[in-house]
Amino acid sequence: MYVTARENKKNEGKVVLKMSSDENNTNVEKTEEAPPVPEFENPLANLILKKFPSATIAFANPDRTRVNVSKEEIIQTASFIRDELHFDHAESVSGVDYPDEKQIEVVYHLGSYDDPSLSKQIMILATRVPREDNPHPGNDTTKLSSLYEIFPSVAFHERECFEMLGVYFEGNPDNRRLLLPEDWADIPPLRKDFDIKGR
Amino acid sequence: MVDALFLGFAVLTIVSAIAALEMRSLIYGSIALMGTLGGIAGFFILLDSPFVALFQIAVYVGSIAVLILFTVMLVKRELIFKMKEDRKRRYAGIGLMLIMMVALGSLLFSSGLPSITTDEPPVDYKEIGKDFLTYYWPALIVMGLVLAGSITGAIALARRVDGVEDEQRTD
Amino acid sequence: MGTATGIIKALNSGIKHIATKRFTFRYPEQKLKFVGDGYQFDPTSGVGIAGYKGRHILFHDKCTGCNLCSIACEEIAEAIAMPKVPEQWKHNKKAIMPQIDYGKCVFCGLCVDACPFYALYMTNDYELSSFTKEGLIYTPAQLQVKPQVQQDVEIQIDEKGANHG
Amino acid sequence: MVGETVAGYSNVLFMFGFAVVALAPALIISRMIAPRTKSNPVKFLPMECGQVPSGEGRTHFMMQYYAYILMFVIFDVMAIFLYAWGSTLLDLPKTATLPIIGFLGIMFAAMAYALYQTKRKNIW
Amino acid sequence: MSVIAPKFRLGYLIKGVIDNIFWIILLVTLIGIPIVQIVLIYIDFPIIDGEIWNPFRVLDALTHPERALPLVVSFMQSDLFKVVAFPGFGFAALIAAATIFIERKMLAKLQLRVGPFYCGKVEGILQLMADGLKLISKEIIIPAKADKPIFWAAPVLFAATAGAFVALIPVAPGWVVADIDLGLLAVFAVIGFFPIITILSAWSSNSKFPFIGGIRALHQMVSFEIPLILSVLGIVMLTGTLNLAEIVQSQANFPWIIFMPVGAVVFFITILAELERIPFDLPEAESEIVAGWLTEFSGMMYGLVQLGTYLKLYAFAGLFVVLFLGGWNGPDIVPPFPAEIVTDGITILPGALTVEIPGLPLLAHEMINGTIWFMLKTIGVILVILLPRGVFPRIRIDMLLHIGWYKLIALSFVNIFIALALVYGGVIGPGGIL
Amino acid sequence: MSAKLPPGLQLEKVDDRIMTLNVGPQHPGSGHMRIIIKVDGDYIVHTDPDPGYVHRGEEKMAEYRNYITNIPHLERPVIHDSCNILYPYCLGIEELLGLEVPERAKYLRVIAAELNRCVYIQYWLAIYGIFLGHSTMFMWPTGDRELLIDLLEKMTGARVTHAYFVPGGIRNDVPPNFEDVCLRQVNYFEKRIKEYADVFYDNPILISRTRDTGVLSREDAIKLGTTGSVLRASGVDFDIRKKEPYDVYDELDFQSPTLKEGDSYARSKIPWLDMFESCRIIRDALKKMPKSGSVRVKLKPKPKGGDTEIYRRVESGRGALGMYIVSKGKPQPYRLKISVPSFRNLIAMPHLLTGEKLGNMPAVYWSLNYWPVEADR
Amino acid sequence: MSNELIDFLIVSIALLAIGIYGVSVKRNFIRMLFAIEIIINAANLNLVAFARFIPNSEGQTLALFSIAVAAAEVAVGLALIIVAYRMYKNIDVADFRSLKG
Repeated sequence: MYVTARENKKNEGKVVLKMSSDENNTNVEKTEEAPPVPEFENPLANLILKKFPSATIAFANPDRTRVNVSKEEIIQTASFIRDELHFDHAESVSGVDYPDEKQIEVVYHLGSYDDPSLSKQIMILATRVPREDNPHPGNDTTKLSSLYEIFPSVAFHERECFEMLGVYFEGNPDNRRLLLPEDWADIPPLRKDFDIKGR
Repeated sequence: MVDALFLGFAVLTIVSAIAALEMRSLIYGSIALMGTLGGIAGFFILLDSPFVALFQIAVYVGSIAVLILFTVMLVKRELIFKMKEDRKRRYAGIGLMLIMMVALGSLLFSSGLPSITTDEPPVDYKEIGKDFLTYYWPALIVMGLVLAGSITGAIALARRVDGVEDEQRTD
Repeated sequence: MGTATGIIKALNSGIKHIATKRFTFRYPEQKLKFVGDGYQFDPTSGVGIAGYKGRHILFHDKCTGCNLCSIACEEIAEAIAMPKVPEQWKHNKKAIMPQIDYGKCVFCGLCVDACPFYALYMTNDYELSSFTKEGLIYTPAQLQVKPQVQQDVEIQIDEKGANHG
Repeated sequence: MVGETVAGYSNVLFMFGFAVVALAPALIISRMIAPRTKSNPVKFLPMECGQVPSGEGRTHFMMQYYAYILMFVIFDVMAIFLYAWGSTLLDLPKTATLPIIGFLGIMFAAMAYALYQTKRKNIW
Repeated sequence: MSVIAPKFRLGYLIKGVIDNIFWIILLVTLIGIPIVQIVLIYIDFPIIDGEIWNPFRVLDALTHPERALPLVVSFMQSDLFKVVAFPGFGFAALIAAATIFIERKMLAKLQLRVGPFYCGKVEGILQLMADGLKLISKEIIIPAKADKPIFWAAPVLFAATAGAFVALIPVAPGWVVADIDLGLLAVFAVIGFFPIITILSAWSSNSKFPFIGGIRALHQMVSFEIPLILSVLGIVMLTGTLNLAEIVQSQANFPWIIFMPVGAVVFFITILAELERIPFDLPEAESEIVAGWLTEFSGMMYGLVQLGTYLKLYAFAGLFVVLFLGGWNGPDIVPPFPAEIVTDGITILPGALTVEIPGLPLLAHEMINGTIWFMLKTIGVILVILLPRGVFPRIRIDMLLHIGWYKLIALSFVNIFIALALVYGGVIGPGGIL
Repeated sequence: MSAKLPPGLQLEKVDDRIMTLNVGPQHPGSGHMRIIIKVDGDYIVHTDPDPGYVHRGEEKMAEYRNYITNIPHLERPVIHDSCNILYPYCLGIEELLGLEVPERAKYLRVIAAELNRCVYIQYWLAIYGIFLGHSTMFMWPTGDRELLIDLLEKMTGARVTHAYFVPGGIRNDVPPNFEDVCLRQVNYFEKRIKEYADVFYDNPILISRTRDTGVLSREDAIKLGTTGSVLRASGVDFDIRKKEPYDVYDELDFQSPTLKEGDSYARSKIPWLDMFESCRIIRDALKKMPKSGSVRVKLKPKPKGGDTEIYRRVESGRGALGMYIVSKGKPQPYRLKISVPSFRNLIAMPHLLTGEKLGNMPAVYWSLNYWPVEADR
Repeated sequence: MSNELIDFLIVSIALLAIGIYGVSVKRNFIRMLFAIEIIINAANLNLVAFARFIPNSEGQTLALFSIAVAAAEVAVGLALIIVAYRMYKNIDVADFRSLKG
């Protein structure tokens, strides 16, 4: 996902071209040209870039903004997003495993109820934590500070992320098992090296 | 039939009174106490005073026994089965009981009471109501005061003093 | 007073409904009528034809044994196997045809979508229960049979309420 | 003679006894003809929604409404006292109503106090 | 396949049956017949119409209807018949069974369903029998660590207490099992037993949900007993009697519900609560505490508790009819018997074979009329008791206690003061209409 | 909140009055989940929801199946709302592949989604009724639901698990004279759900039972990130159909009902009001729908997405349902996260239940519009 | 047999003796309460028996009062038990050293 947006578009364009030649109509790609990097058509992205120069904006659609931050900066960025940009709740917290890069990405989808102008907006806040091949959930370096103090709505999502990917959230009051059975003794199941039997 | 009932009630009453005190489990003790109370109610019916008998059942069995049972169920399970008494005291108690029975029994039999029988018709239960409201009305008022005082006192006693948990609940 | 009127309104509504028509229908004697003969798919236009997704029907004279239905099912339910059939067809050299295990089938109908030769449709037959697991496996010969269904009950709506007439 | 009025009351007992005699066989027959398998000890665990029970069933458990039971003991007595009055009301002089009004007044005051106390949560 | 035991063989069955028959015959001849003979020596045969009725005479009388009738009549007036059959247990159990069926059908109609349908061809009339058979053939599971004596006894005691309650309800003039002066007070005494049985059975099962349910049942029954007692006081004040039959007689002209609608409403609501019916079925609130104090009951134990509940329902409905709706009073439906039948008897098949049976009719026509009226009114009240189950949700325990202790007690005192005003206003009582 | 109380059994050391109750998973008032509650007499002092009884790893499964074959199993978490859970998936895949859905298909999708929303709400309402001990309210919605299931079955060929939406449209056109039947049955359905007011929503016992219980204030609702009916009952007017209209919702005439109280009663009333709006939408859509036309864009058998990510959300029967699809240029999604409304509303459960009476437990719990299977995925 | 006053009195004496035994021997608060109830019942039985044989209604009236007072006493006594249990986690009289509040 950290491929830059331009490359992104290239790849996608190729695929689409192939498909449309196969099926000869209707499958038209939405041709939105990738915006120039520092100036986004989305003002939120510019605000964040101004405040946190180290953050990168992966893409910014009219109603989706994706910010990649380092894991040390996530608390500050989240409080900035809450206090200054008025995003007040988290819709989901998902972890994505990248075994090749030895990293796990944690993606917060933040939305706003209070501000009507932001109701279409989803702020996607992503960060990466190191990943270990032999995970001991909670006891290894796969740790991230929790956003529980900033967005209380992440409590159960983070709990799920912990048991599904082994990312320990420091500061979350409840890092117990949630969905998996009590006697689950395997690696966190959403990691890519956990294979479903028979597949 | 009346004689048979009398015998039955007598056995029920006394046996269950002993059982109420001697059963290991307090719950069974309470049930035995209910037997005693019911037996007494049976005696009241044999004595042609059904109002008192039904009052006894309704109040004693219907509410006091319920309250006792309920309270017994509140205490810890070990305590229900705990019998803590020393043997000396127990023998002394049995001796006291026997002495008392013998003494009072001999006293009774030596008096003129054994010869008393009656053939008169029983008193109507409505007389009780009349007694209540005519001659004994101050007693009724005192009764009301006693009941009122007891409920006030009981509720004031049973209030929990420690208010710490209440704060937790309010959130 | 609001409480009393509310209670009376509720009681009144309850009593009123005692005289309303029953909505239940007696299932084994009556059966619900469905649209058409079952779900079919037109590969040329790429759109299905509305119908009930019940048990499949297989047209032996059209099936080419191309495995497409089996491949479609592989990621969904793994219900379709392709066994050999005794008879030989010109267009079906391998002589394999789908055999469906209804213990696994989820009746999504994606196998019908996958069939490019109009060979696999679905029918209105949904009474597939069996006492054994083996009884749920329908061989190509069984799938060929057109089901006999007597379905005539429809929802009727009139003044006194809806029922199945 | 003592025991003239027993007949009616004994019929209630007879009815009770007959019901016991008539219904106990239902349990006994059921116990006899119904299957009994003791193979699975989990079957005999108390209901705990599919979990193995934790803690005791007969715990020291208290609803917050103990005061109502205390009140019942007292006001049951009051209610039946009123029957002694009510059943003889037609035979009594009118002045006899005054003490019962006084009695009721005292009991109402007690009830009001008790109900006021029961509103509070911390009654055992 | 699993119906018959795996080791079943017909030969064993036949052998077992023959063994049983052999032992029964042996025991009967060796023990039964001597006992009968001893009993026959010591028992006093009843004397009816100046004749001593020994068993041989009974057998003899069966061939002569005119001689059998007095026997039947005297049997029907005995306590045994009353307890076992007519106003007593059999009658009540029949009504209880009918109530269950009516409830299921009515609820089904209200909910646009069909209800029991297939069992017994006609609208599932035999459903109850099927349910009973099912219950009796189900395993009774007793939880480990349960207090077994109490746990076994509780369902029987519950049903039997309900039976004792039924004994107090007068059905027709003279037709009551226990005709006692203090019938109303006896009712209160009897219903005081239900909470005890409930809480004991709840405690004995050693399980959490029954315990909570039992405690709830206790609170509920206890809290509604006082409004129940107080709401009837008005009638007692106006009639000056506690005998239920006399209360019915006092309503020959008008039922008390006309003068005391408030009391009737309070009484009805308390009935619902005492019966643990919706909206007051908190002790069995299945979404909170599984099935309340019935959670651990299985098989026939549950069936007995249900039977007891419906016996109780009948008894309460009957009590409501007796107290507020005039009991057996009502215009004649069945005309009185012609005088000549009562005096001369009936002639069957005149001409060819003339049999004169004196002593008919067996039952006075007041009794028949009274029973019919009582039945009609009771079934009406039962229907009204059943109806709320279809239209109301369940309420909460604190709201229930609040209703019982604040509103219903206040209303029942209002009712008492209405009665007092009626007495002292001279409307009813000495010098009044009555 | 439960978070304030220490986890584990420390409460029991405080006093032996505390009783631990497992509500579920085999409990008539729990659904497929377990709530471990600790009661002190009649009050709940600690709530610990324990979902996962029916967890089956839909997200992991989706990584192994291609974009089309994901459809039948993705609707399994909420089989009563299967159109709506497929909706964001289809929207996301369409955005990923750049497909344009035909106009008629958009309308039919809206109709199917709204019918399915009603079906879900009826089922939810039935269980809410039986949770409150109202057996009629269990039977009526389950019966009236048949009207809509019948319609959906005419549309899709299946009664519950429709598998009707596919990326690029819908799988089949509706049968002839569907419009008339739909209009007739929806009108009757609307008449029927009006009658629920008498026995249920205006019932004084219900009102006294659910009013002022489990009050979720506006601030808490926003802070906890609740969604759907729970959010709208607390006074936040947030409906994805209005705020981020997908397909043709911006052309249709409807409102999203909002109440201010935030108690169990308001939360239970919002879905009921939603059903009326759904009926309006269906009628409007039937009127505005093009009478004929293509309903599906033809797709390659195994379409491949680009190297990008999509987050789409729709308003399902329970609230905002989002799908986060990460594509890595393969026919399968690299990661599929379903952000389900039930799971989001679950956070409110300990918040609301702690401190309530035990009798309020079912009323509060089910008014959260919580579908255990969906939360477990 | 039951037509004689003395029979009832014997039963009453037996109950009284049992009750006194219970009060003197038992150290369990609830058992003591049982014993007290038994004594009260013995007294009530005496009252009603004498009243029947006089015959007189006042004995019954007094018995009613007595039962009512017993109810009041039990209510207070059980409230006391609750308080004591809360303070000492026990229902043994020997353990109740100081009863305050």
